[in-house]
Amino acid sequence: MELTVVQALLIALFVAAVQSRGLGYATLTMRFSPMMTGLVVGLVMGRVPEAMVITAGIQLVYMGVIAPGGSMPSEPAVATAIAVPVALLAKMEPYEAIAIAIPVGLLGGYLYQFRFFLNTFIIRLSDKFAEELNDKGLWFSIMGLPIIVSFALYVPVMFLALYYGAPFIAEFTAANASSQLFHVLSVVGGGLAAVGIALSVHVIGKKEYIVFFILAFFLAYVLKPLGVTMITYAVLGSVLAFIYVLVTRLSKD
Amino acid sequence: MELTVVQALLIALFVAAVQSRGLGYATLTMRFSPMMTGLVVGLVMGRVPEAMVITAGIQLVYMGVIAPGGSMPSEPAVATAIAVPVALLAKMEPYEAIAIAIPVGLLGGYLYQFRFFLNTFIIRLSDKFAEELNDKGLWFSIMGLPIIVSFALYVPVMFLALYYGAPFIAEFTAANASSQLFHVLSVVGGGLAAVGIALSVHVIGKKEYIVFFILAFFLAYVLKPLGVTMITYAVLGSVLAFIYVLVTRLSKD
Amino acid sequence: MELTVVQALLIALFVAAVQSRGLGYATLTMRFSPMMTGLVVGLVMGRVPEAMVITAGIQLVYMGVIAPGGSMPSEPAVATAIAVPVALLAKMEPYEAIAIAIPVGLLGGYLYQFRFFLNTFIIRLSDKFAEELNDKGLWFSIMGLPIIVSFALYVPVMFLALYYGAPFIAEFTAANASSQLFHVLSVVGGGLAAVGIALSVHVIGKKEYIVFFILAFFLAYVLKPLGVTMITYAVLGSVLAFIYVLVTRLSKD
Amino acid sequence: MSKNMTPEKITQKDLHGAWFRWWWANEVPHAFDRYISPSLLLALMPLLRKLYKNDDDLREAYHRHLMFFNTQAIWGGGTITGIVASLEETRANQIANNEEVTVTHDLINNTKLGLMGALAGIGDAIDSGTVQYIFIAIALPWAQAGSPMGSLFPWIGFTLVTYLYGYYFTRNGYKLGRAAATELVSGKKMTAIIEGLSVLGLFMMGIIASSYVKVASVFTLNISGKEFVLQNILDGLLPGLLPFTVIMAIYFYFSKKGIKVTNAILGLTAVLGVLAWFNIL
Amino acid sequence: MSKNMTPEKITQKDLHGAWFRWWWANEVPHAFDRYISPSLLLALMPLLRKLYKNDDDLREAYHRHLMFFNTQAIWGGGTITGIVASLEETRANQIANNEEVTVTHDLINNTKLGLMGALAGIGDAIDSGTVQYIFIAIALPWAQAGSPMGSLFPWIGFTLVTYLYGYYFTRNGYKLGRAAATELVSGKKMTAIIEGLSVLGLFMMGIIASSYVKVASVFTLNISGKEFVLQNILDGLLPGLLPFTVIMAIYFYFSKKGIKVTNAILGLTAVLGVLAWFNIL
Amino acid sequence: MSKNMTPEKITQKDLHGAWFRWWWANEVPHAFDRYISPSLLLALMPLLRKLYKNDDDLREAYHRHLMFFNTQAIWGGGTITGIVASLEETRANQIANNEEVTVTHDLINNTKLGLMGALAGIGDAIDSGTVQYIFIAIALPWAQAGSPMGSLFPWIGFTLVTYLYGYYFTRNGYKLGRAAATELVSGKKMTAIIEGLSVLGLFMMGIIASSYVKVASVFTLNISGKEFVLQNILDGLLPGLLPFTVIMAIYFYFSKKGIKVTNAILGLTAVLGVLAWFNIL
Ligand SMILES: OC[C@H]1O[C@H](O)[C@@H](O)[C@@H](O)[C@@H]1O
Ligand SMILES: OC[C@H]1O[C@H](O)[C@@H](O)[C@@H](O)[C@@H]1O
Ligand SMILES: OC[C@H]1O[C@H](O)[C@@H](O)[C@@H](O)[C@@H]1O
Repeated sequence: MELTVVQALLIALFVAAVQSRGLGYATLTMRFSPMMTGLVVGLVMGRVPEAMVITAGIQLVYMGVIAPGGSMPSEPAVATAIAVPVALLAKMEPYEAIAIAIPVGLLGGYLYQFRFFLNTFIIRLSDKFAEELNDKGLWFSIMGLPIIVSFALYVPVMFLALYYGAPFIAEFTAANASSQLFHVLSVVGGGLAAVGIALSVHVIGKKEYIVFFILAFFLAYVLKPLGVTMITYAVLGSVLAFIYVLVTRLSKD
Repeated sequence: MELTVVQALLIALFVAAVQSRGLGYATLTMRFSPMMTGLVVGLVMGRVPEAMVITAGIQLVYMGVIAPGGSMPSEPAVATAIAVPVALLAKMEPYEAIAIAIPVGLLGGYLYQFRFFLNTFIIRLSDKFAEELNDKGLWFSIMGLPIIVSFALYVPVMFLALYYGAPFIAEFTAANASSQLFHVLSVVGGGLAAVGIALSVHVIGKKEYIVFFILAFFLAYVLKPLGVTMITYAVLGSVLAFIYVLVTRLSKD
Repeated sequence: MELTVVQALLIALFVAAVQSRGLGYATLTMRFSPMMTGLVVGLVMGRVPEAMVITAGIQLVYMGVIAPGGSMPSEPAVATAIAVPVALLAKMEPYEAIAIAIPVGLLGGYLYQFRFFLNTFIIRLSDKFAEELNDKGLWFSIMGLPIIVSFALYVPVMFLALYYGAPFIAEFTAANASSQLFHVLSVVGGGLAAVGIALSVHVIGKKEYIVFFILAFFLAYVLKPLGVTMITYAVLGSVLAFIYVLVTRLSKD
Repeated sequence: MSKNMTPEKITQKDLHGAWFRWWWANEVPHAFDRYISPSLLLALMPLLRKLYKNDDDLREAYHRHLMFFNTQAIWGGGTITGIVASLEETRANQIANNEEVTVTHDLINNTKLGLMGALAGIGDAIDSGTVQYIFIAIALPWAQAGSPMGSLFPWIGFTLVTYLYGYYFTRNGYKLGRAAATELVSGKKMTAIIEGLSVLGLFMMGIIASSYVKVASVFTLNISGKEFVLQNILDGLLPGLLPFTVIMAIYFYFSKKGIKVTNAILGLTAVLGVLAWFNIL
Repeated sequence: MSKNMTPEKITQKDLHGAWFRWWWANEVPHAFDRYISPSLLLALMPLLRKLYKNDDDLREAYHRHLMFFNTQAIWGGGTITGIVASLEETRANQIANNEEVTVTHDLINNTKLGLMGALAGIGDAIDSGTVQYIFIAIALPWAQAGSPMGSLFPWIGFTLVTYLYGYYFTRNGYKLGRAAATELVSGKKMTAIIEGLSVLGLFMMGIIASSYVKVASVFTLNISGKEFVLQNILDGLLPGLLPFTVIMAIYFYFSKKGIKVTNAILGLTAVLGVLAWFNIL
Repeated sequence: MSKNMTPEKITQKDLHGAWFRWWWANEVPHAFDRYISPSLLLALMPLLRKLYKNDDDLREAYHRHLMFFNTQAIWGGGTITGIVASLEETRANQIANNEEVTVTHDLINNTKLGLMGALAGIGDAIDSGTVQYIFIAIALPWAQAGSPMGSLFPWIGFTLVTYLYGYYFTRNGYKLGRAAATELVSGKKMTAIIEGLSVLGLFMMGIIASSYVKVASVFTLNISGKEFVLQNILDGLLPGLLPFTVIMAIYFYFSKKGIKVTNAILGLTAVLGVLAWFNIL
C-alpha cells in the first residue's frame, strides 16, 4: 500500500474517534455501518466517488449488524478503514478487500472489549469523585479518560495497519500468545458484569425479594429455546409484581 | 357440463342448507365430509352407485378435516358438489375433479366467513330483542335471519358454478378485486373477536383480575412452540386459581 | 460352546451376584461396565489376557451407559458373560459376539424388572416386620429375600445360556408368549410407581397442598421439550415454596 | 300476585328442550365477535322465562347469555347447558326468596368462560376428530362398492350417537350444577369459589383470546434489496402486540364511552378494513 | 425406668454404620412402588432404636422410612442419610423432653422428597456419568493390552473413592441437619419452614411422578386405511392424562378405603396386566 | 440560610441539558461491571445540584446513578432520564419539606432496573435494527452511484431524527414521572407500588443477569477416546450454574466484607483470568 503518513494518521484518528464513541450517539451509525468511514477515506485519499462505490459494496456485507448489550466480533468501521484503501490501491473487489481487513476488524473488536475492561477501573475514579462531589473530576473520569484510552488503543493499531499493511496486524492477531490473551480478556469481560449485578441486588431493601431475581435468572435459562423477548419478560414480570402486591396488600382490605 | 336448471338448483339448495348449519349439529358431518353431498348429487343425477364410488375417492382427500373455532380454507361440501358432477360427466378421476372444484371450495370458505361477518350485525338485532324480551324476535334473529343470509350467499354461487361450470366461479375468485376483498374480510374477521372478548373482560367484577387475562394471553404466546393443549391450560389455570384463593382466603384461618 | 458345568455355574453365580446388587454400590460399575465380568470369565476359563482384550472391545459398545431411576433395555454384565466366551471359543470379534449376546442381555433386562416386581411384594413383608419392630425380619426381607430372588432368576438363565448356548435363550426371548409377558411386565412396572407416589401424596398434612403436586406434574409435561433438569426444577420449586411462605406468613408481620 | 313471582321447577322435559334447541341452533348464528352465544340463549330462553318472573332479572339473564361464548356442541354445549340451567335455577330461587344471592352474574359467566375452552378441546378431538372418522372409515368400503349406506351410516350413526350422549351430558351437567349450587348456597367457602372462578375464567379468556384474535401485519418494505418485514420486527418486540392492542383499545373504549358494541364493531371493521385494503394488515 | 426413655446420643460410629448399611443395601430391595426406601430404613434402624425408647414412636419412624424413596446412592443417599439422622435425633429429644415437637413427621418426609430428586440428578451425572467413565477410560489401554488391571483399577478406584466421599456427605449432612434443627427448634420461623418444605416436597413429587409413572396406550385402530392412535388423541387432550388418572385413582382409593397398599398393588397389577395383555396399554 | 436548602425548579432547559449530556456521553464510559451508568450520572449531575442542597443527599444521589445501568440510548435513555429527573425532584422536595419520603432510593433504583431492559429491547429493534437501516437502504443507490450523499444522508438523517424523538421521550418521561409522583405522594397505594417495583426490578435484573453474565467452561478431557466436556455436564445439572455461582459469590463477599467493589473486580479478574489462561473457563 502506498498511503502517506499523514493520510494513515488522519484515517486512524477518525476511526479512534468513532470507536471512542466520543461524539455520542452520532457515532452509532458510524460504528455499525461502513458508510461514513468510507467517505472519510475517500476524502483523505482524494478519490471520493470510487471510495463511495466500494463502500456501498462493503455495506451489503454488514447489512443488519447491531450489537445489543455491547460488543461484536468484527468492527465494521475498523475493517472498512483498511478495506477501502486496499480495494482502491490494489484494485480489488469490495468483498475481497474485506477478507483482507477481517483480522484487523477482529482486533478492533478485542480492543473495544479491552476499552470496557479499562473503563471498569476508570469507574473506580468516578466513585471517588462522586464521594467528593467533584464534578470536574467526574467529567474527566466519565468523558475525558475513556476517550483518551480509546485513542491510545486505536490510533497506533490503525496507523500501523494502514501504513505497514494489514498483514502486519493479522500476524499479531493470529500469534499464539495474543490469541490466548484475547481469550482471557473475553472470559474476564463476560464475568465482570456479575460485580455490577451483585452490587445492585445487594443494595435492595428487602433481602427476601432476592427470590424474584433467582426465579427470573433460571426461568430465562429454562425458556431460552423459546426465544422470549425482553418486553415479554417485562410484561410477565409486571404481572408477577402485580399479583404479588394484589395478594399481599390489596386483597387485605 | 350438462346439468338441468332443476338439478343445479336442487344441489345448490342442499349445499346452502348444509352451510347454513340450519339442521343443527346434524350438519357437522355433512360439512366436514363429502359423503352426504355425494349421495345427494347421485340422487339428483340419478346415478347413485357411480356417485358413491367417486365420493369415496374424494373422502380420502378430506380425511381428518376439522375446524376448531370456526372456518377452514376449503369447504368439503361445496367442493364435492362441484367435483362429483364434473367427475360423472367428464369421466374424470375423483382427485382430478377435486382440483377443478378447488376454487369453488375456496370461495365457499370465504362465504362461510362472510356469513360470520353478516351475523355479527344480526346479533345487534338479538341484543335489541333481548332488551325487549321479545322471544319471537330472538327466534327470528338467531335462527331465521342467519339461515336466510346463508341461502342468499350460497344458492346463487352454487347454481352458477353448477350450471355454467366451475371455471366461471374460478375466474371471479381469482379476480384481483375480489381477492383483495377476501383479504379485507379475513383481516376484519380475525380482529372482530376482540370486541366480544373485550366486552367479556370489561364486565368482570374486580378490575384488578384483568392481570390474569394478561398473564394467560402472553403466556400462550411464549409457550406457542410447545403446543400446549387447551385442557392443559385449564389445569394450569385451575391450579393458579386455587393457589390464589389458598393464599388470599384459606390461609387466613 | 464348550464350557464345563463348573465353569458355566461359576460365571452364572457371578452374574447373579452382580445383578442382585448384593455387594452394594460396589456392584454399580460391575453392572454398568463389562470390565469385571470379562475378567471373571477370563479367570474361570483360564485365559485372562485374551479375555481382557475382548472385554476392552465390548466396553467401547457400552461406553456411557447409565440407568437413572432404574432399568435399561440390555444389561451389560449379562451380555458380556455370554459374549466373552463366545468370542474366545468361536474366535469372533467382540462386536460380533455382542450381537449374539444381545437377546440374553435383553432377557437380563426383563429379569431385572421382574426382580423389581417381586420385590414389590416382598416389601409387604417389610411393612409387617416394621409394624412388629422385628429387626431380624427386616434384614431378611430387605437384604435376604431379594438376593435369593435374584439368584433364583439369574442363575438358571445364565447357566442354560452358557452351557447350552445363547441361541437357546434367544429362542425363548423371541417366543410370542414370552414377549407378550414381557410387555405386560413392563406396563405393570411402569404403573406401579403410582402406588408409592399416591401413598406419599396421601399422607401429607394439608390436603390443599396437593395443588403443588398437580402443578409440577403437568408443568413437567408442558416443559418436556425443553429438557429441564431435575436441579432446575428443585430451584424453581424452592422459589415457589419461598414465595408461598413469603406471601402467606412472612408478609404478615 | 306474589305467588306468581315464584320460579317454576325445571323439569326433565325443559332440560331436553334446552338441549334440543342448543343442538339445533348450534352454529347457525355464528358471528365474529360473539361466536355462538345466541344459540345458548335460544336454548335457555323458555327456562329463563319459567325462572325469572321479574322482567329486569329476566332481561339481565337474556343479556348474560348473549356474551362471547364458543364451545364444541356436544361435550361443551351439553355440559354447560346443563350446568347453567341449574345455576340459573338456584339464582332465581335465591332472588325470589330474598336470600343472599351467592350465584352471582359473575359466577355464572366465569363458569362458562372457564369451561368452554377445555371442553371444546375435548369435544373437537373426540367427536369431530375421532368418532366422526371412525364412522366414516367403517362405511367407506360400502361407498367404494357403490352403496348409499356408505353415506347414510356415518351421517345417521354419528348424529344419533352424539345427540344421545350430548343429552346425557346435559342431564349430568344439570345434576352437577345442582350439587355444586346446593353446597355453595350453604357453604361458607362461597367467596373463595367465586374468586377462584374469576381467576380461572379470566385466565382461560386470555388463552382463548390469544388464539381467536388474529391481527398481524403483512406490511413489508423493500428498499435497495433490504427487506423490512414489520411483523418480524413486532414479534421481536412482543409477540401478540397487535391483537393485545386491539383488545385493549376496545376495552378502554368501553370504559370511557360505555358499552357501545355496534360502534365498536363498525369502528373496528372500518379501521381494520382500511389497513387491510392498503396491505398494512 | 423413666431414665431409660432418654434418647441415646448418635456417635460417629453410628453414623458410619448407617452409611455403610445404606451403601450396602442400596439397590438390593429396589421395588416398583417404593423404590429403595427399605435400604434407608435398614441404614437408620439401629439409630432409630437408640433414639426412640417408646415403641409407638419407633414404629412410626420405621414406617416413615418405608415410604416411597429413590435417590442416587452417594450424593443423594449420603447427604440424606446424614440429614435424616440428625432430624430424627432432634425429634426424639423433643418428644422425650416433652417439648413442642417442631420436627414433625411431615417435615422429615418433605425434606426427603424435596432433596432426593435434585441430588439424584447431581449424583447420576457426576458419579455414574462422569467419574465412573473417567476411571474406565484411564484403565482402558491397560485392558487393551491384556492386563487385569484394566478391570480392577476402575472397579476398586471408583468404589473406594465414592465410598469415601459418600461418607463425607453423610457426616456433612448430619452436621447440616443439626445446625438447621437447632435453629429450627428455637426459631419462630418454624411453621414457615414446614410449610415451605411441604410445598417443595409435593412439587418435587409431581416432577418425579411425571417421569417415574409410565402409563401409555399402545392401542391403534386401523379402519379402511385410516389409523386411530389412541395415545395421540390423549396427548391432544392432556399430556400425562393416563399416569395422572392412575395416581389419582389410587389416591382416592386410599382416601375411601384406607391405606391398603397390598390391595392397591394387586388391583393395579391386575388392571394394568389385563389391559396390557389385550394391547390396550 | 434555610432558604438556600429549598430545591430549585427543574426547567425545560435543564431537561434538555440532561438529554444532551446523556446523548453525548452515552457509551463513552462503557465498562464491564456498570455498563453505562456514568453517562446517566453525567446527564443528571447539574439537576441533582439544583435539587439537593444538602451534601449528604447529593452524594447519595450521585452514588445512586453510578450503579449498574444499561439501556438503549434513545427509547431507554430518553425516557428514563426524564422519569428519573422528575422522581429526584419529588424526592428532593419531600426531603426539603420534611415530608414523608415516599420516593425512596429503592423506588428510583427499581424503576430504572424495571424499565431499562424492555426499553433497550424496543430501542435496539427499532432504532439500530430498523430505522438506521431504512436510512441506509434509501441512500445506498446514491453511494453506488459514487455520491457522498450516500454516506451523509443516513448519518445526518438518523442522528437528527433519533436526537429529536429521544428528546421528546425525555420530556414525556419527565411528565409521566411527575404525574406518577404526584399521585404517589398523596395516594395510599404507595407501599404497594414500591413493593411491586421491587419485585419487577429484581425480576428484570435476573433476566438481564442471565444474558449479560457469561461464564462457561471450555474444559474438555479426552481419555482413551472418550470426551468429557465439563460444560455439558454442568448443563445437565443446572444451566446457568457458573454465572449464578459467580454472582452469588460476589454477593456474599459484599455481605461479609462490605461493599468493596475494587477488590471484587480485581479478585474476579484474577480468578477468571487464571482459569481462562489454563483453559478451564
Ligand atoms: O442493548 C442495549 C444497549 O446496550 C449497549 O449499551 C449498547 O450495545 C447499545 O448499542 C445498546 O442499545
Ligand atoms: O372449537 C370449538 C368449536 O368452535 C366452533 O364453534 C366450531 O368450529 C365448532 O365446530 C368447534 O367445535
Ligand atoms: O436416578 C437415581 C437412582 O435411581 C435408581 O435408584 C438407580 O437407577 C440408581 O442407579 C440411580 O442413581
